[in-house]
Amino acid sequence: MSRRITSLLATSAAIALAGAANADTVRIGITQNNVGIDSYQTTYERAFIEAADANDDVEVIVLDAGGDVARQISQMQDLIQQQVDAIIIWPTDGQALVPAVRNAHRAGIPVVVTNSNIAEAGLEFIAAFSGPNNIQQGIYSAEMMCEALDGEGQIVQVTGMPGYTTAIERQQGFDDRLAELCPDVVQLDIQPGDWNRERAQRTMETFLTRFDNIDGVYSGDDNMGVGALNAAIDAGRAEGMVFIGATNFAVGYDAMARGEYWGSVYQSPVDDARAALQTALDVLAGEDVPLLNYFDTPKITQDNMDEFDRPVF
Amino acid sequence: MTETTTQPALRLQDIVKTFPGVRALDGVSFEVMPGEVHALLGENGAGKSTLMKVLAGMYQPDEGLIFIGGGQVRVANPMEAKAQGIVLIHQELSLAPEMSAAENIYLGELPCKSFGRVDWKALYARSNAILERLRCRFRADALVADLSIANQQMVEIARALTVDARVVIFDEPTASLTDAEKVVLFDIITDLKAQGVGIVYISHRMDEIFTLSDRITVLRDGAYRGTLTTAETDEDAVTRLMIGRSLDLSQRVAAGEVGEVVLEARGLSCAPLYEDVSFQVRAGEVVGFYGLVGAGRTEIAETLFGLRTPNAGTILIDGKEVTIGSPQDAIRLGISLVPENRKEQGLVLGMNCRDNMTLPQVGDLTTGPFVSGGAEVSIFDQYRDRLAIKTPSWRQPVGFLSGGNQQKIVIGKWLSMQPRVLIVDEPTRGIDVGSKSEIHNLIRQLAGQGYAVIVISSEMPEVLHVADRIVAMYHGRVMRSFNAGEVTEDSLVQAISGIGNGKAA
Amino acid sequence: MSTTNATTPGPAAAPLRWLMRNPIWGFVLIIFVFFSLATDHFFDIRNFQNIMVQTSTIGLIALGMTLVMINGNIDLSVGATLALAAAFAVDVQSWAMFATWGNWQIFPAVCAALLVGIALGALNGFIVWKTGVDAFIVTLGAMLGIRGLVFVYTGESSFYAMNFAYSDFSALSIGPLPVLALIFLACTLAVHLLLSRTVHGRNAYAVGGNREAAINAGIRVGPHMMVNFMIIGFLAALSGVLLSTQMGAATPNLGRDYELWVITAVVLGGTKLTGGKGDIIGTFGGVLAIGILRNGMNLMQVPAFYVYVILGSILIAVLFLDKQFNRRTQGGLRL
Amino acid sequence: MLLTRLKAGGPAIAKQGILVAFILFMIVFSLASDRFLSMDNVMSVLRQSAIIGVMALGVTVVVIGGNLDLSVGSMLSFATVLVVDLHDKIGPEMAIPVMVFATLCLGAINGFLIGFLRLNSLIVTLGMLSAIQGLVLIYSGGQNVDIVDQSGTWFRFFGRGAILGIATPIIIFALLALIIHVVMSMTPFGRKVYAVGGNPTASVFSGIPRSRVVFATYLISALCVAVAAIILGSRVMGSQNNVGQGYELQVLAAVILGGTSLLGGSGSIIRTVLGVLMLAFIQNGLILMGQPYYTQWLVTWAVIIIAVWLDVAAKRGRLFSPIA
Repeated sequence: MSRRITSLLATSAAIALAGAANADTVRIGITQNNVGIDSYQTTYERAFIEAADANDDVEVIVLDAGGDVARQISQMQDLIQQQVDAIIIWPTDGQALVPAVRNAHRAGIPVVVTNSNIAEAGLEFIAAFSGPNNIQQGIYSAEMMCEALDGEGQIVQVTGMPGYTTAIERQQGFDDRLAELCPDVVQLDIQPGDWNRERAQRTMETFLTRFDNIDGVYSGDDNMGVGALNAAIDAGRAEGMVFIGATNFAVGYDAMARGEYWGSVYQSPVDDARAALQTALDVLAGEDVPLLNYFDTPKITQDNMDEFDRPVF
Repeated sequence: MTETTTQPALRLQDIVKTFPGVRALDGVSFEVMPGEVHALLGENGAGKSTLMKVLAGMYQPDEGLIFIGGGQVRVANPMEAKAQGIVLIHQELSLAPEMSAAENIYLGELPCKSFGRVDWKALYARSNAILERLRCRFRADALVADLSIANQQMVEIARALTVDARVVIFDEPTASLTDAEKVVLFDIITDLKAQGVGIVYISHRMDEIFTLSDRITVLRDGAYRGTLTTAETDEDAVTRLMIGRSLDLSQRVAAGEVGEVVLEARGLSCAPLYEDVSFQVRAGEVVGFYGLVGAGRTEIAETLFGLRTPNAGTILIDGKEVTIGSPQDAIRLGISLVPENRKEQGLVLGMNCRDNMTLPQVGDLTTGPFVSGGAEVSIFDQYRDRLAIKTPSWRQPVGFLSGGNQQKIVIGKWLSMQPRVLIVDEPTRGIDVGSKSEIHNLIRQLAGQGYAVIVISSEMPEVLHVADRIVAMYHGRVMRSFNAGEVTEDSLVQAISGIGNGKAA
Repeated sequence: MSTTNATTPGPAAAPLRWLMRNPIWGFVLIIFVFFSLATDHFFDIRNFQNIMVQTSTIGLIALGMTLVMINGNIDLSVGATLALAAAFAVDVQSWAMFATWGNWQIFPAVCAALLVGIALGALNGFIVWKTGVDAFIVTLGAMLGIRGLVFVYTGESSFYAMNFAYSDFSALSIGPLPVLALIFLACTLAVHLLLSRTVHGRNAYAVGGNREAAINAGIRVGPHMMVNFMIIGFLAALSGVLLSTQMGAATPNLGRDYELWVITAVVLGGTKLTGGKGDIIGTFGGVLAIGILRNGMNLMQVPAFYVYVILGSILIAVLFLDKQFNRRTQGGLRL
Repeated sequence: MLLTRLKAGGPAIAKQGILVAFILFMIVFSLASDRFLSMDNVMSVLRQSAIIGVMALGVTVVVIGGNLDLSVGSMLSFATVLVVDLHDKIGPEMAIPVMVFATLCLGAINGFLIGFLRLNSLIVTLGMLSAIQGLVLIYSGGQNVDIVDQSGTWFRFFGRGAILGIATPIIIFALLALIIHVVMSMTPFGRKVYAVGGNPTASVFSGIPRSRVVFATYLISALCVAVAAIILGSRVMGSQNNVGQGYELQVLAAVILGGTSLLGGSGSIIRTVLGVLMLAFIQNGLILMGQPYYTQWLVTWAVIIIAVWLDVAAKRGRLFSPIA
């Protein structure tokens, strides 16, 4: 995986830098996945704009793909056409953006991928990836689940929007690790919650009527996790049920404080945004940036939650 | 007849066609010889249009035979009829508005080059030739939506000329034509006739029929009443055959006391539809508005009912000036309108009889917040009995009733509102003769009960039969006003043709 | 009686009258000038190339939707059809049986995708024809069902094309024109010719404008409508194929909500939902209007949230203005 | 030609096609899964269908009046975000009326454009769908909104409470269905909606204020959305900005399945409730049978077309369309 940045990339970065040197500032374009679908992305956007505003040498163009791959491709084209100095992209789909990223690469514009990575075929065209390791997050969640259940029990899983990379990677990390670590934990079923608390609540309600014994629930993020928790509380079955999520939301943090929620993965959109911008600036400055820049997303549980600030989203 | 052949171009024998509740055609026979203009005559609802649709293959007769050129045939659809050389020129325009005149003329058989391309050159050449023959002043590439109604009618006629027609059926072709256009049309008919084409000519206008036709067949109540040779008959004989008796005005229900003026219009104008119209209607009196379609009569009614804003003039109720801004205003003032087009304007066809009848007052028939079904049924029962409406139950959707019963529902709807002024627009359009005289008598009775009634009609017998006074209209103007006693058919015909001296009522 | 040919236009009035008939092009002109003045990067040949490529997706479907809507029908299932076709186009090229075909493996894949589109269109059309159920309902059902098929087929994950030649195709240009834009323009021309020059196209106006008359004139209305559903199925599939070449992949959620944008574009272009009226010139204008607005607002950095409001308001405003302009005298009757 | 009737008994069954299909599905599912008809499951399905159900009631009224409403989805997002956000700011007793008022304003815009200006309802509500979604995002800045004190507020009653062991959403849905059913079938207003939808021209000629009636149907639709938002907000105790996305189509599918004609003038609230329940039970039953969630879309496709087809066929008296 640790592919070196090719010399080609370095040159293109240098060219870009030279172009930037003429002007006073560097122009960085960002195209995000779907701002407004949940607070994480919105907070990310705010943090990104704040970080950029704080730096006088940076001018940013902030775009949102609204979850639509085609629109994100158009936005990539627009950014390439405007000859920005660097592009940051939060791919709506890891696979489908490869050609667009390749086009940027060919146009000599360095691309930094943020939050969820692009497919392997595209790695050679990007300057760097900055973001959480979603597979690792799935692994963390599996480990917490194992620990909470003492290696035995029946669980269900609520995944994110079907077809989206983050959802797929977390599920993959979780499933693989769980099977390997504690084969006695049985996954009864997996259904989507679409990153939507109400959907997750409905999904969980159906699980609850279908299965008499559910010991644990893994949700693709805390927003859905809290939905699942709500369903279990309403059904009077939350006692003793283990809820584990990912991307710790404020609601999840609070539920953890109340002792209703077991654990999650702490991931700060502010760190995510800052890391992305910094990575882009480093690339533009010609520094030797590693290809994959994972920022730390530690486990957060009822035991260690005091070490973390309550998430702002 | 110029042709030597004795075979009729088209012959129908003992045709029967029934619809739910109506026997629209009851053993009708009819024939057209090549090179003959055969007029088909009858009042509205006599079965002319049904017969015509059977001719054109749009309806399948339940019984009876059709012969074309001597051989018996089955005409399953309009295409087959056309293929047999039978062409119908619709009264209701059946054109596609966003296509050119030429495309409409050749609809369904556009000339075609390779790859399904339209052969515009051929299309326009042929269409322009036909339009020239019709002496139309618009080009074949004009969009139909941009043409006047008269010109659209010409396109409809042009359609008939595209095929080698054996028989052409004209259904009220002159309804929207100017005099000049009429002349052209008559020339065309004469041409066709000379070519040995059989013509079926349907019209209300006696003068046209007597100018054009060779023979006249009369239908009444869906039944065949006889065929006359035009040269050997006169209007009286035809009229008698049509309405089954001579006009006998003494038979009508006597009017009651004529009271005060209830409704008055002074210099009412809604240009360009009608201008400077003044009239009075008294309680207990029936005023007939007589004129051709498009003379502005319906538009006056719509103005009185609050559906049009007049641009000049005043309306007075009981001598007080009123503004009628909406139908609700009109209803409040006691004005009711039984509209011209029953199915589109008068009824909600999917609704049951009772609900249709109580629609305008449903807001008042309540106990608490709910509609009182009991009150509704009792109103329905009352008017069903009073108007002799035939329906199995009030639950019957109105769409399943016969035209006459439908019309009575509409009349009942307004009578139950206890109006002071009742405006009835074409009260017997599309209604069989039996119900017709019932409705005429009803209108007379209503006047007798003190209602002020306005009847709008384009049927002379009708106005003569029901009205105490007749206002004759032509081109949006009141030509003359007659008292029932002093009117003659001639003077009426002259007035509505714009011949009479324009004297306002 | 009035005759309408009385108006004798002066030579200068002709373009004006054309604009009155196609008000959307006036709008396109206005926003074109506006964005050219308001932002630096808009008036640029490369940006125009982008706009053409970006509009091609919605645009291709809109061509088909124009036909279907002139018939008085509608097709809500196009977004799902697009996704299924894209999935086929990407997946079939990796089938083992074509492994030795080299770059030619793309060919059967694209054919399969287009056939899927045509077949789904035929299914919709056949149901509309035979059952007499309103096309809105038939295609609303199909929109859900075909999306289900996409998920069944893809098993919820994205497909991707191993062969970069596939995604390279989208980057090709012929002269100044990107090949995707070229295909879109070619299809626009083809459908325009179909609609304005062929018997089938002309009949579409009769079927939508006066169905009774069309039936009486012997036009086979059922098969006619079915053919148009097949055409829109084909165009939706083509659009899906072209989109997948831009992505080198196909995602199961592709094309969600596209039906709404397509309808918006077609309605902006002056086609009536009730049928019988509309043309490709207008639709092309409607598609461009949306494309330019989207692109221009991106360049001006209008926040995404406001873009929704602006696009929604423009749609309603255009509808309102259209009603004001085209108010053919209903005789002044207040109904 | 149109008179070829189906044989006696045929139309009666076909008219109740939705009911027959509903019963069939219930039998199949209860055979396939012993949990399907358990009290728990039935209650859970009813509770889940309440939100879509409540919205479908309003849309049914609009459709009977001869129009469409596609804006209900984003209007639901709008109302839910608003009520949840205001809950912590001004308290639930103020948040609910403010939200209801704001939602009614959106309904009034729809009603004005469609009722009074006579613009096409499909396009207007399509535009509103987009515009309102934008409004929500602008209002919230794209952030999720949450109620912090989830257990201490009486607001929780609407989505999570129960009366006599029956969940409040079910009771609200049933009550509202009853009220709107009564309004539509027993009051003058309901009669007028049917008349306007059945024949707008004739209703004007009968002195019915057509524009105002249409306007009112959109207010009812908005009111139903507001009620749905209260249930949703209370159930979730938070909201995302796109929470109602796609609801408009599910709602419309339920209304269509209930046999309400898109042409207007016919349809019934009770049958819409059947349509809603049918969709909910199909979804639930398939999941209980262990089918992936997307199978429900395929089944819905078939069910919608067959149900409406039977309906249409019963009305025209023959199975296939006479169009050549």
